[in-house]
Amino acid sequence: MPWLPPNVSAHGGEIDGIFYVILWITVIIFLLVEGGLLWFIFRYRHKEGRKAEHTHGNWKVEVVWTAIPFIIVVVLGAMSWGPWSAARNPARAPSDAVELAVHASQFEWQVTYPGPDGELDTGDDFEQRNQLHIPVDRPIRIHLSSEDVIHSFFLPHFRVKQDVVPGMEGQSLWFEATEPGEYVLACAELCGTGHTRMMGSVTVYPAGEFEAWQARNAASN
Amino acid sequence: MDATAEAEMQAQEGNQPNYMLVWAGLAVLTLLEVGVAFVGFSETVTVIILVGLAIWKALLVALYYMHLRFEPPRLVVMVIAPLPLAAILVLAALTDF
Amino acid sequence: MDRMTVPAGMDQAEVGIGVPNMKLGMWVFLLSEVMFFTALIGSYILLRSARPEAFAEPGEVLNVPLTAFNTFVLICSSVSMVKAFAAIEHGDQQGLKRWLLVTVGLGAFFLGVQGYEYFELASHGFVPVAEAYHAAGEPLYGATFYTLTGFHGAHVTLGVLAMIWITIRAFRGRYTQGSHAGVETMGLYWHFVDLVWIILFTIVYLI
Amino acid sequence: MATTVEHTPGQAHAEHHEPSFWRKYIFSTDHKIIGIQFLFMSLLFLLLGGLLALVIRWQLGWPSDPSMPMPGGSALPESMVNSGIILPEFYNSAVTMHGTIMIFFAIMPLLVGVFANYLIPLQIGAPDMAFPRLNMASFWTAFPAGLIMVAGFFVAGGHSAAGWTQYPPLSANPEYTGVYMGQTLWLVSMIILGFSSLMGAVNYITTVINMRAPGMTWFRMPLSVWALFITAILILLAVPVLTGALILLLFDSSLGTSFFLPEAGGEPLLWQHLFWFFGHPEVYILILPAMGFVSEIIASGSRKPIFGYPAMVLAIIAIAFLGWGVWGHHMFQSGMAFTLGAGFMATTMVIAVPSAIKTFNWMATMWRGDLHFHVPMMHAVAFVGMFVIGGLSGVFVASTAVDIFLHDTYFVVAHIHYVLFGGSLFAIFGAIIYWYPKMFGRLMSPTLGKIHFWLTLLFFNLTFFPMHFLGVNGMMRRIYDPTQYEFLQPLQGWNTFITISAILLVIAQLIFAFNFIWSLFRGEPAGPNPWRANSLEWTAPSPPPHGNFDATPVVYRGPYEYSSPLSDEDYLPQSVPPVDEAPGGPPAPDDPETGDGESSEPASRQEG
Ligand code: HEA
Ligand code: HEA
Ligand code: CUA
Ligand SMILES: [Cu+2]
Repeated sequence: MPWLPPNVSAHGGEIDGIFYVILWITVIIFLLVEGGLLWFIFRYRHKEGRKAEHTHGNWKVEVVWTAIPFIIVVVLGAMSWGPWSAARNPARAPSDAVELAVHASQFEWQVTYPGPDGELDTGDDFEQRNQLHIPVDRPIRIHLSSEDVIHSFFLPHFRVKQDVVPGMEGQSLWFEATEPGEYVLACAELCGTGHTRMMGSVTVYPAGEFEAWQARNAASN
Repeated sequence: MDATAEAEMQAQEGNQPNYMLVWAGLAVLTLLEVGVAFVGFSETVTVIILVGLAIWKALLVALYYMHLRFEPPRLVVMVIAPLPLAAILVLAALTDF
Repeated sequence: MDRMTVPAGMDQAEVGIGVPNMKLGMWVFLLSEVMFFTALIGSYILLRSARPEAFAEPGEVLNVPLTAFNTFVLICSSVSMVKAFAAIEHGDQQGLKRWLLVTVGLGAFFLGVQGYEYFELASHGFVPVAEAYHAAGEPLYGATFYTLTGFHGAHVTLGVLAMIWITIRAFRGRYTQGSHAGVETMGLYWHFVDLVWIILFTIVYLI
Repeated sequence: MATTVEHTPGQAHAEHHEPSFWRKYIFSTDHKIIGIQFLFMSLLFLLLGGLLALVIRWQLGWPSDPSMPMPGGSALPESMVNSGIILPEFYNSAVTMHGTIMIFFAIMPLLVGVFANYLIPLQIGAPDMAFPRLNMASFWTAFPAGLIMVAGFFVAGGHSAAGWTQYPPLSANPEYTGVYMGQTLWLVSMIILGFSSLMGAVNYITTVINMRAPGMTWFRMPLSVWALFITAILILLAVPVLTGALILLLFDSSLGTSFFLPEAGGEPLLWQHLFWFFGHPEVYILILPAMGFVSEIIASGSRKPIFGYPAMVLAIIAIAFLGWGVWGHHMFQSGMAFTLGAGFMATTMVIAVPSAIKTFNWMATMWRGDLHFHVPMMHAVAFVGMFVIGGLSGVFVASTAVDIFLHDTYFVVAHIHYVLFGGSLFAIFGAIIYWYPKMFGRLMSPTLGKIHFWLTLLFFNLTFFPMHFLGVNGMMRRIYDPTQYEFLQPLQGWNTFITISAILLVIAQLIFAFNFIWSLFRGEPAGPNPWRANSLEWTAPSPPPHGNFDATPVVYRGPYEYSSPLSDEDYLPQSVPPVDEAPGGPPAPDDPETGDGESSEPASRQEG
């Protein structure tokens, strides 16, 4: 059975956790409801001489099966708050992050890297098309902007997704990779004929190697 | 025309509002608005006063010219029902702009 | 007379809310109008709070005195409309006709003034489309202004046309003290359009 | 009481002279004919939407595979399908139009255009709608809207390709999609359709408020009427917001304004707020009537009063009301303020509760019932089972955190189809089969009906359940070729499997089409009350004459008095006078005479 792609981000585990909590709750509810239906279908199917019980309801049980779901959903909502604000609250953006800029356009991702000085918008910045290179175990902060239409910056293995809205200032997202390797960057928002091929590669470097790569490319510019 | 509606009519005959008075009120409020807009209070004060006056005028029209004051309560309830929705849309979205 | 049939001794109120179909229908329709203008006015408010710099100060571009006068015209047309209704309520045919004519006239006059206003503004480069725009503020200002006032104008136009039809019927003596649902329904629509303008005038011209 | 008959113009009319063919069937003001006109129109659109789904599935099953050319593709112009290969431009249009047509031209008119028209007057005991001519206008506005929408396929540049949600800037600037005329036609058609819905809504609301038969108090109305009434209110207040937004978008795309275009100062997110403020109420417009029909069918199929009628009514109202405060759950990842997102999560979670009440009350209605599994009942029970799956998947995406991963993946596509097909469409099939005898005087073949039901239930699940897996794997929506992504390649087997199931699903629908048409002529004639049900429409002949009832029915009780101790039959129609009232004992329930209140005091006198 195909399932969640392996999570290689620091925050992803918590999100998957909530996913599984909801999964188990809903599976149980699913079994109760469908099971109940099947049981009634079998148990109360028409037979000669069966007469249905004439009842208009029972408010006590109704209150019960109103209250229980209410409690469940309130809990689910509360659980989601933590990871949500961790991922989205601008106040909680990491200060010591490796800062990159990604500019989306039909149909490519233009990634701008700081040179050795680690600062964006300086002379030694360099660009790479459809290639996101990042170090492992260090917070990454990506500043997003769009040229034309709405795109969506989607890293399935990192549980990251953020629409990139043209004209919206200061859009950014942050995460931390936990596993070196090759991953994928996809566009999750319909953005035109080429939406399907608006993809890039993500390379997560083991400790130290990112800086080397950075230096090499900065030089070659 | 059925009995109750007939009765409604009578009711209106009774306290038929003074339309001219309402008209004068609307005219004065309009002048007031233009005044407020240009005496140059602070931004917020102006907005608050102007919106207040506009609502006042709107109420005059709805209550007297559209006879809401003389309609059965159920109709009145029905009429104000969508206003909260309008408010939700604008206010919620405002926090985003 | 609505089509509901009621056995003797039971009145409409048992099931309805004591408002005849025509009138109730118009009210229901007006509720949808409220939401329609909410979409337009809401968009204006949101865009303006998002990009204040795109909008000019009141009076900077728009001719407020002229429009204030026009607002007064519309208010007058409202009172003449309600006078027409009051007249037929008392079975006064003459009054009905007179006041309806006045209302039609005022409505048409309002449109005339708005047309003149548009013409003036456009000639100063205040237009809805982005390229041709060269007035204070930014194209967004022109686009929102013409859309809001334009759709109100369209409502007034429809109102005037309907009102002419009602007036014709009035001259044919179709309305009596007992039955004049047409006049009342027309009035509701007309006052609503006036009400919308009261809001628009404040938000678009004064704030 | 004689006065009553006089007062029913429709009646007099029907007896005196036969109207011409055109007046009777084409430009009819009879709510029943108009309902049936909507029925034929929207079924054709349902078929079209289904075929477009096959285009989508063919591409996803064998992405751009020369060895698998699209059947009939050669019939289509090069600009759509080139030597059997579906082009990405056409794929995007197909997805857009599949969604648009299914939601606005198939399901919405089926639920509201057909059944609000047909059922409301019959079930509240009125001779017709409050505004019959407005009602006719409503259909004859929807029809041209449909033609315009279809015309979009034939214009240069193809049809709109911005998704049924039409997010600008993509939809607002033709350069981004290469679609010019098609986009304009899409917008114009949708604006016109909005007027049609509006006329309908005004009519339904006025009719329900003002034209209920004597004794038909609010809490004696069938749940179908309640659902349609509340739905009409949602339409009345939601559609104008969409119309407003569409107009702004039309100006942007063709007049050069910039409401949603950032380069000239517009706000793309403004569209999303307006669209979804309409959009979420819209999805409840697409489920509430279905819930109403299912309540009718389950009660009569279980021969048992609906469990907790007041709670069911309140749940409908609660869903409708809360539905206005959740639209942001479609925008969690849109760049909207994150606090706002959290707020919308809270409201969205809560909205699961009223649906819970309905689900459990339906089950409780079946509990200790005497279940007759006629074909409508099968669909109604399947509705409950399938809707729950769709609802529960909704709870996953309602969690802002989880939605970060699931948003715009096939998990959402699965959700859509479980609620819209498993929910709305199953209920529609059930409702069509349930009220078909009333509409056409004949029953649809139960044998074909059962075959269609089981095949549909099977292939529906085989088609859409695996989509949950695709989504959980991160497969994006609206992509033309998933195999371009390495991490999605292992899933291609599932995609092919889904496509094959989908093809079989569509074929299974042809059985329904055949049954529907065949039964028009060959179906077994049905009496006035084939399901032995209680609500008023079953006291009128099948099909009811112009004017519906011989005399205005008088209502003595709620619509769900099944297996009542007061009757020796297992049902007790709303208009049968209580025993003590009627001289000469209770008439047999399906005695057509029970239609009129002649033999009785007005209902206002007693409480039931
Ligand atoms: C008939 C239509 C319909 C219905 C009824 C619903 C019902 C619900 N929908 Fe759905 N939705 C759509 C149609 C519908 N939806 C469509 C078309 C889209 C996609 C739009 C697009 O193209 O982007 C969408 C998308 C959509 C999203 C956005 C996903 C995304 O794009 O990321 C979300 C997020 O919150 C959501 C949530 C819900 C919820 C919480 C409900 C709830 O109302 C469900 C409530 C029901 C239940 C929960 C089941 C029964 C209850 C019980 C058995 C009790 C026990 C349950 C618990 C305790 C949890 N829907
Ligand atoms: C009620 C709505 C509805 C229905 C019924 C369906 C039915 C189907 N849908 Fe659709 N779908 C949507 C609403 C619906 N869909 C929406 C809103 C979207 C999002 C669009 C977007 O992203 O913009 C979508 C998107 C969507 C996608 C995602 C595309 C993408 O993101 O790239 C896919 C992919 O497989 C799909 C497949 C199908 C299939 C195989 C069916 C099958 O079930 C079809 C089965 C066939 C029928 C139901 C027709 C039966 C015909 C009759 C019964 C007629 C009888 C005729 C006579 C009597 C004359 N749909
Ligand atoms: Cu960029 Cu899809
Ligand atoms: Cu929603």
